[in-house]
Amino acid sequence: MNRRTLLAALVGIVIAPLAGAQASTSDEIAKYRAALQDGNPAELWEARGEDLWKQKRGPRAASLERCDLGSGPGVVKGAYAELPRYFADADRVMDLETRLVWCMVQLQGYTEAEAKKNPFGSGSDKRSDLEALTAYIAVESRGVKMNVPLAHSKELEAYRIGEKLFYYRGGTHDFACATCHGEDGKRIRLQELPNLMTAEGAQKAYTTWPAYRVSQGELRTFEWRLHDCFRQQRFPELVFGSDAAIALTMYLARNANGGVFDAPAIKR
Amino acid sequence: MGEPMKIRATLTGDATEVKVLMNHEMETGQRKDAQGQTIPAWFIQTIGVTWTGKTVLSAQWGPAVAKNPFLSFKFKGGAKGDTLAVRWVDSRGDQRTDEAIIA
Amino acid sequence: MRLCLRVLTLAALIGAGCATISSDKETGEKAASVLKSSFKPAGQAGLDRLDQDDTQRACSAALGKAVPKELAAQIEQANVATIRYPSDGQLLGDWRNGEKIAQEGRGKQFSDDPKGPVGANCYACHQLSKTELSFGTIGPSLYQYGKLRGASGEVQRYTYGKIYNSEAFAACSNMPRFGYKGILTEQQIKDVTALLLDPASPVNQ
Amino acid sequence: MYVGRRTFLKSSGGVTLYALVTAAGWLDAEEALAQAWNKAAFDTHSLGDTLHALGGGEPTQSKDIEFVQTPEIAENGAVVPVGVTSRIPKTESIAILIEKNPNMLAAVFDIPTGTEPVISTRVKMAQTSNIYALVKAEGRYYVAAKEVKVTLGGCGG
Repeated sequence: MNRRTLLAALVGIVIAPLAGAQASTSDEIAKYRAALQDGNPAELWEARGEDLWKQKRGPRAASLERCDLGSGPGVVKGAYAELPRYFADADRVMDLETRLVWCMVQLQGYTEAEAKKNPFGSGSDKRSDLEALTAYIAVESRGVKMNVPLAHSKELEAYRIGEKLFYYRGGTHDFACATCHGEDGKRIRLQELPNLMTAEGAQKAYTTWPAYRVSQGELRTFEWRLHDCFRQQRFPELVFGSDAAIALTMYLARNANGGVFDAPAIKR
Repeated sequence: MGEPMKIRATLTGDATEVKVLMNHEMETGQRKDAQGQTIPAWFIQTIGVTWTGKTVLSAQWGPAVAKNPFLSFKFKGGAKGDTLAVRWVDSRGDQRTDEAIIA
Repeated sequence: MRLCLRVLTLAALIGAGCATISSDKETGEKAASVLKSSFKPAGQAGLDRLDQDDTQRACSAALGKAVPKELAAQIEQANVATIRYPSDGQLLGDWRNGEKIAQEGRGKQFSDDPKGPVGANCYACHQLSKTELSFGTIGPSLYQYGKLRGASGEVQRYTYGKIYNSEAFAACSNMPRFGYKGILTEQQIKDVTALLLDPASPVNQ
Repeated sequence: MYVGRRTFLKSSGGVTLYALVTAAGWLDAEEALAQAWNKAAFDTHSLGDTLHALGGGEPTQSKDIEFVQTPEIAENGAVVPVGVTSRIPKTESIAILIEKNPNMLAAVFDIPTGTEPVISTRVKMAQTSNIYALVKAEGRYYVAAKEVKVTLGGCGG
């Protein structure tokens, strides 16, 4: 045991944190979230999303009720539990937000830029239509088992690229998703981290997005979750609806297969 | 003003349970925006809930009520099909009334 | 439609569909190009942050598994060489400022003011002082770090070096390389070293 | 909103409940909708001032006021669920106060006859603090307190 390994071993001495107190903290936080789930403010986004889905809008004054989310034109029930997936008309794997933008362009006549202009809302004067639509489509999959297909080669490719991105270390801090989401029972401060390398961890995490974030008073989607993680990883900014966002979502959504979708939920 | 409230009024036994979600920023006047400017206070001040014209609840709120406020209470009586109205007035004098049918 | 099927490395996934399934190497290249097209510069974070050095590339390629021994040794070797110890030989700074640095979570994010505070966010992953209950568990607890080891010259050099470049002592460590990647200044590293080793520091009470 | 790092605030010591002056039924008028907003009550900074502004008398500690669905720990102070049930007969109003908020009084609910004295809503808490539930019944005032800890979790800056 040379000197350096001895010192390294000493660093490894773990002073057991006050496990007792911390365990009850997470139980209480679970009670806190349960108390808010009854009357989750996300319902306000779901209601507005349903209106937006049905309203005749855009240059073509058309509604989104013919939009095919992968389960057939206008079919919303259970659609989110099978996304992302390959769409032949666009010849591309798409997550929900990208598919909504596609329908806003194809059916309603918006330009892509117009459809994508406000992906992350703030307050009552800068509401995001995409967040409201996503809340509505997501709640229509509550209780449905995740069943993301890998039938098409582009779906498989997206999955495999998503896996590579999950382990991609970069930025000033060498962080990858796996740095924080690669082990059971880990926490940042008091923030519990799901281990996304296990089916159970992926299910628990993926099936509870989108969610109403109490700290912001806003409903946030999975695209926002990736966007904000990369910000804290000290990466440049993730482009909304980009291939990397879709590939990572495919990797995590597929790994969550079998989990029962249960969103919108409550998050810090 | 603003978006509709989400009101659920359900008859359980001889009482009607009312749950309301309101769209409002409930600014405390203590927050600063990204440029460091203080965001002025703006919050719901008074609430009135009436069932077929009779007041079943009234309240006065300060800025400490959480954003997108939630309210739940119960009153004796009410029948399926009756109308329930919820009205709020905020610190700017804006107001909103939404109605729901007791289920 | 010519269907060709290659046995995939991921045993559970049988690839069907119309195109050839790319090999692992091809996927790696596709992932790199997807990455470049999926980010945009923002604030102080340019696209250069996506470029990997050899250490980052080797650790990423391991896909979460431990890197082979000899590769680990090479990584540690390469990173030890980057450590710059203070020319004045003084490795312990002010533990009070060290505590502020350990608490400060901002620094280097595209949302951070480049002239704003840059911290190490140690509490995100470690327990340090007893009084701070909001600590993370990604890294081992450092409570009583100095009390257990004393503060000899050797321990100071190891501690300073570990903060400067954590992968000099543990290849593919989850801990950022605070000195080598220009996150903390020399004085800040001295202050955090003091937070860990100074007998008066709350870490050692 | 990217806020700086804040620490987990230690829970406040046991707060001895000194004499409180509590809410009078200043909303006696049955007419609910156009009632004036009691600015003074919502502007005070200390417990005593708040209760004085509400014009209440000396409250008595009561076991018949219960907090319902009010967790011990709130993951974030921006949204804290608070439920109050009063088993005191003829309850006329229920008020919720947060001791360590800049302004104590969060909300006052008037309970007309026929409405059950059970209220739940969500409040903001600046930090770990006691929550007071004040009940007015037949001109007399009753109070109960519960401490809620606020953790300030979160990952980065």
